[in-house]
Amino acid sequence: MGKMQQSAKNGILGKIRSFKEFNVLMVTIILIIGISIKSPIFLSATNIRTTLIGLACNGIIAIGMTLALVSGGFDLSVGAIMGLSACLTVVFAGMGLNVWFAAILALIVCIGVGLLTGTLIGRVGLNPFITTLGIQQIARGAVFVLTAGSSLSLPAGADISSFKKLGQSSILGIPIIVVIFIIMAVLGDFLVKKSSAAMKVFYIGSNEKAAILSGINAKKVKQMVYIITATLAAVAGILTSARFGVATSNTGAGSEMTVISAAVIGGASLTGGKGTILGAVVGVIMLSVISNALVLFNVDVNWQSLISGAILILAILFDLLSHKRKYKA
Amino acid sequence: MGKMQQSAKNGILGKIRSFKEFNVLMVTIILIIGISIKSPIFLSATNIRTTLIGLACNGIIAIGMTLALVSGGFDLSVGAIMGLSACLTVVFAGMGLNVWFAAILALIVCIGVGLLTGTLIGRVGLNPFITTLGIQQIARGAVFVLTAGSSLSLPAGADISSFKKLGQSSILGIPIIVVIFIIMAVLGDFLVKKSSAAMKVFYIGSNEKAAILSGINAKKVKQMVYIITATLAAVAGILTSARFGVATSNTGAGSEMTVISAAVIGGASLTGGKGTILGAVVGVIMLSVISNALVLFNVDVNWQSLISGAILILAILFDLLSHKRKYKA
Amino acid sequence: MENNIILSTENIQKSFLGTKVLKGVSIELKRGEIHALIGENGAGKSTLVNIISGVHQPDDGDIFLDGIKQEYKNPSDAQKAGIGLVHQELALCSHVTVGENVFIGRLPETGGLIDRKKLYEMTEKVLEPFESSIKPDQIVEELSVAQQQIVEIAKALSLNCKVIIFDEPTSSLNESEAQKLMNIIEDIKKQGIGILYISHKLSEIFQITDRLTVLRDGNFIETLDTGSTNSDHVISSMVGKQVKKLYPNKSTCVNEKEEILHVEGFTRLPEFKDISFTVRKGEILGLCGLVGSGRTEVSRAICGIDKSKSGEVYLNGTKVSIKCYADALNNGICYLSEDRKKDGLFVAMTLLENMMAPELKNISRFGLLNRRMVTKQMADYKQKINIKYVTVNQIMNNLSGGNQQKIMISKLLALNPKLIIMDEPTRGIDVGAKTEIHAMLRELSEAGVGVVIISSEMPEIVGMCDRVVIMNVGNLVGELKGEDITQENIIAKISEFCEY
Amino acid sequence: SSRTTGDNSGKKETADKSNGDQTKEGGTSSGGTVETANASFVGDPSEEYYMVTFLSGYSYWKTCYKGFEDAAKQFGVTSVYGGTTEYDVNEAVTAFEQICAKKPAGIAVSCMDADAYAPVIDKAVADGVNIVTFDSDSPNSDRITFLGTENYAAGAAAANYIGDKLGGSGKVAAVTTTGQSNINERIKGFSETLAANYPNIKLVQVVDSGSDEVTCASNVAGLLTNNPDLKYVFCALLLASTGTQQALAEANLTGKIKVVAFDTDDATLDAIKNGAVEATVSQAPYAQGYWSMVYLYFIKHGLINPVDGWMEKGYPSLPKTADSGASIVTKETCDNYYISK
Ligand SMILES: Nc1ncnc2c1ncn2[C@@H]1O[C@H](COP(=O)(O)OP(=O)(O)OP(=O)(O)O)[C@@H](O)[C@H]1O
Ligand SMILES: Nc1ncnc2c1ncn2[C@@H]1O[C@H](COP(=O)(O)OP(=O)(O)OP(=O)(O)O)[C@@H](O)[C@H]1O
Ligand SMILES: [Mg+2]
Ligand SMILES: [Mg+2]
Repeated sequence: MGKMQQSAKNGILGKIRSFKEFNVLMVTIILIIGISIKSPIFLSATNIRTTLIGLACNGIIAIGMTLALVSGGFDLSVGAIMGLSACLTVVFAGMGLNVWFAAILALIVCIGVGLLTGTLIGRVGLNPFITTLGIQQIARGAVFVLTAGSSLSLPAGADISSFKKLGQSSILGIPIIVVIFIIMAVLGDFLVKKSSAAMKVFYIGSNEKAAILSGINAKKVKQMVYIITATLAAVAGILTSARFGVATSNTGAGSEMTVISAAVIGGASLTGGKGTILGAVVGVIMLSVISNALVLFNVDVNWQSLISGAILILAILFDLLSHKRKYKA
Repeated sequence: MGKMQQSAKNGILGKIRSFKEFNVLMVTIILIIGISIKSPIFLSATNIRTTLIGLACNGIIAIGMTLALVSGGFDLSVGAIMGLSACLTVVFAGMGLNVWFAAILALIVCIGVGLLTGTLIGRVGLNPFITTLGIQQIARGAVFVLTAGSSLSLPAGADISSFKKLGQSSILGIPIIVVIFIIMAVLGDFLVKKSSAAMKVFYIGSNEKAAILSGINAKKVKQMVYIITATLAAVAGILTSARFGVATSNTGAGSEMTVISAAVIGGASLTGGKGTILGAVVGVIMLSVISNALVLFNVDVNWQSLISGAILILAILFDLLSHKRKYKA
Repeated sequence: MENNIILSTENIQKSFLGTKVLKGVSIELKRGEIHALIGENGAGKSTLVNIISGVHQPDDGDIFLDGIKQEYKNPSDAQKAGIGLVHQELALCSHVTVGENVFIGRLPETGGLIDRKKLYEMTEKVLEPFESSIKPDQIVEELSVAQQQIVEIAKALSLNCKVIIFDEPTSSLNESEAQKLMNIIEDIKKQGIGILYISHKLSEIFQITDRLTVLRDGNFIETLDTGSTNSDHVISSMVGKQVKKLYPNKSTCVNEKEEILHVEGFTRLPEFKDISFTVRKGEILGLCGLVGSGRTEVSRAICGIDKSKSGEVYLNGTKVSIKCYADALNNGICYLSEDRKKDGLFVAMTLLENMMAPELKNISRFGLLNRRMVTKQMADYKQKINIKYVTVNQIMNNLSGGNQQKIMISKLLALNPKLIIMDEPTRGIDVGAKTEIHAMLRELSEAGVGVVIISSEMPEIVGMCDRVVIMNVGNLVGELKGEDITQENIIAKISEFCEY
Repeated sequence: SSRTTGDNSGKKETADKSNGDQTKEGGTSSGGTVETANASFVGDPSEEYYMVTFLSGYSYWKTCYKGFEDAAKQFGVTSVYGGTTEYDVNEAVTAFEQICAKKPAGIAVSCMDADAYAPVIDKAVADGVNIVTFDSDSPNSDRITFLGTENYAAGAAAANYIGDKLGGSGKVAAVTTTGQSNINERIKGFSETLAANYPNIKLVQVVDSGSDEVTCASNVAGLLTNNPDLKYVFCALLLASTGTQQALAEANLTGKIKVVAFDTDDATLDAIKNGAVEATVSQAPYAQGYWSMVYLYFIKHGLINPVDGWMEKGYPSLPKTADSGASIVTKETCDNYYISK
């Protein structure tokens, strides 16, 4: 880690530029400026608000994904686990349980799934790609079985309406979901940069052998990482169920790709050892800004994929060329 | 590479077991035996035939994907490029071109896309994950634009019916598509094991710096790899258009994940330097056999995802436990 | 007396893949003693110390620390018991800072949070005696090999152990850094710590160690008081036969007129500036200077591995255009990297495949590889420079460090080059094989191949070179020839420049 | 398992629902009069009729299969639901072919792509498997009949409904998804019908639903930012309505901007009841499934036989297409549509 990468120039400017997240932040800001010139509505309070609500869940998942990437693995199951936790919350609540209790139960089940993933990857030594793909299918499959391919609604009740507040109300004008996301991101960024537990993940991702030689329990740490990714995905799922009041069989579909992209854009490496929460969060913001712009500019849906793909590549190209930081998988 | 990894025991048995593909082959054979005991129809000519046709395209793509994995990268754009080539073939034929010429034109365009991907990753040094994800979106986006989100059919014509034979006829009872796939797989396996060009990919995946210091032009080789993945994906797309006579906007969707899974199951490593075509092909077969079994056993569709995920994990677990080969990303 | 033994091993045995690597080794290390462990490449030195420090488990035999029998399941058990090891191969986490590497697993914390200020202060303190320019908050990836080696050593020193084991700590350090390390080791010896020291540099052995133990082929040969023996005896004890001369005769056939290589005006600021020199037929040229003087950088630029701002290369009188390393190879110029792990080896591939890498073109017909040709080549070199391996299909990682280096060298020699630039060619190679390699280099040079040696080992430069060019901070600062090549003169040239 | 064996009036329940195992023996040994002869309204449990779809598992098919299954029960035959869970023509056709390879008594298939299925259907028909298509047709194939609603017509129905409600003027938008031709057809029917019948109604924007309701809500929120004066949003697929409802709720526009959804799963019907959705389009999935089974059974048992070998001769005996109609479901009628409960 180490915040400073030999900042050649000193002074405040040099220090700012030496931040790992500087590049992606710059690209995002340029995008935001460009878009808001074309469409002033982009910076309207409503639009910012809805965009933030929309990215909060991916942002929360990105925190865990960054850790997984730092450890040298990744987690393709997060989207499905998000769906599973949303679905379980609704199912348990539908059984008559207090919805808060239902949510905690759903969280526990998902943590259990993370424990399984972590055990398979960390302790047994299975390949993260196949394992998390398998877990993805299992979790999504469970959602299909539970929802029978449709969507389930939260029942009515006093507890339900307080639960829905979690997903639908605001504090000081900021939606609670967004507040939770910001707290988690700030806390996550702080902990990843400062805590010795997170440091172990960096050691393992950088050189697992060296880490083991120094007495770090790599198996346990890796196991923990997947428990964290699952927990955060589950939190995202619970917030989604509170927000929508329903769980669909699609909740969270495709999130994993968005989130991995965001983390990599934010400076994480697929070979481990590198990555910051702040970077990943800015990456999530960048991707959301792009898709928001496509809607605001009323781009034909059939063109959207083409354009967002091109922007994605241009963004990392710009990043590379202007800052000469090498993206290497 | 090196066929024998310290085969402790000698003799023919030892030699067979030392084949890299042995483990996945064993798991697949056990699966096949198990399924055919439960459902004798599984080994019927028709079922084998349809299963083989169904997996041929993924099999062809897996050849290229293995190379990409060996080089230390991967290619998320193959499915979309398969879709693009199918679509372009139909579009060009619809413009009145001879369909064979249309197919060659589509192939050339897709090779161009591969050249772009290869240049961005190999020469410019962009991250393969984001780059191929971006190219995936661009290629799929182009398909959406061309098909307007729907599907396009080949027009009628003499050339068309000969072209459709490519996708629908058989030689000696074996569908031409399958014949092409088998030839490509055998040739690919041979070349990857024996040719000096493929050896370069192994060197780069194993230690890029050392490869450069052996006089290998890593940039060019990596560029080539993505040209090959795109070319093979394009071939798969052309065969698909010949088989179905149409190009849908979803042709090839999700193939990349199946194919990467297959290659990893077959022994390839996501960190590069390892992998065989035979292994990847057996991996493709294994995955197809699993989904075939789900259909044959009339497994409730809502349960299919769950069960196939569980089988996926069990398969690599079995592989690991019985042969103590470590799957490491 | 018994009380004075801090660490002992009894009848340690170990096999890898059915090959017995240690055949019952017993050694004793006293408190406050520096004890050398010497032997040819592959003799089993690293394996022994890896067993002592819990990296491997012995098949048989016991380890006693302070007279108590030990059983380590993993390295941290050994660490906790008070055994520190400086690994032969660097084991650093390259993405994190120096401080985070030195105190890996033992970061100073307050309430679960890392106290980086304190960490960097502590690191500063550990690094102090090395007087290096390494900063505690630098990312390890950005350090040179030598600097990384220092970090590795600092890591072990900071453990405050009862026993510290150094496995070839100086193989990538230059003379002055090595000297600093010697001083540090003598210091910690005074604290009553037992030190096990592995090195192929006999001068170091005779400078600092109290006793030495010789291993050969996994067998314990003898333990001697360093003071009561001499290098001839030690060498023959290691090799099992008499070795007469460490360095071959100097060249007698230098042809002043025939220039094999002429390098003109190589510049890439700030690393190096206006470097021009010549390699004549029949001579071995030495390129010397302190660490960071830019020797490696210049050589890599000449070979097209890294781009340079300007500079021209003439081979046998004709200008050649070298844009990438493949061009250099095509022209018969090859370069041996100083960092074999990073730039040289395919550790997960077989020996054969490693050997094949630069010769793909020569050994393929119709684009298909002919492995048999290479197998034969390997067998040749196995004999010539005594490479120790079981089969060519062995994984590179399983070879001892010195044997890996030997394969690196064979790989280049097999190319029949016109000019060979060797950056630290005998790093980690045992004395016996060193003489073989030196003899081979002399033979090549006599046969008309241009040979350039970069070495941090002054005796090697002095012993081998017919002419040396000296670099300092990226500048060419002088040239010495024949009898004038002495350690003192080289140092003088360097400091002369520094006075400006 | 989705296998069900019919429980005809004269017979006992013989289904083995436990695990998808085939228990044909169980069917025949169950006593009663087992009619294997043709021209009977009582079938044999060993007769298997398949319903095959793409994107299997989505609730829409549940209702289709309910009709199929109910009809099968009435005939005393076995019905099975299968297909791929993917939206990929290769996967879909492969699964379909694998089912054809089992030579069932009949298959009702929904074709992911019209032409792609044609050769496979032709081959299966040539092999003696009776095939009808439902929901999505393959008109150039040798299938016997298509039962369903053209997606285009369903989109048009939504357009006509909205057009009437708006009295001919106002702004509307639609939510679609990329790359799914059936959804695409609905949008086409919707926009073309609006343009033709209601020139003063402006379809201002068509947005993408994305992969889940979270993405959909974000996209619709963008739509609302752009066009706060919308009157209606037409969600052309089931997935879109949840996200759209939420985006409206978060913008405090529920009820002000009205939603016309698609399909009649319970959640949508609930939403109609509580006012979040004004109406939804039904393609009569139950009828599609039911009549598919009836047609298949009739052919298999020769219940319709105007001339011998009518099928080969092409004697018109069954409608080539049977329109199941597209109806608009509103608060008044929605109670009738809770079919899967
Ligand atoms: N993990 C392993 N697997 C197989 N063989 C091994 C392994 N480690 C070491 N060996 C073999 O054991 C022998 C002793 O190796 P070791 O590294 O102990 O030698 P060394 O004395 O340290 O040599 P050097 O001076 O070259 O470092 C060598 O022949 C080596 O090939
Ligand atoms: N003492 C040092 N302080 C700072 N940087 C150093 C130092 N030593 C080496 N480096 C870095 O590593 C590079 C070393 O240069 P180079 O390897 O060309 O020197 P060299 O003369 O070959 O020395 P060596 O003995 O390490 O091979 C320099 O460009 C510099 O970036
Ligand atoms: Mg050693
Ligand atoms: Mg150097």
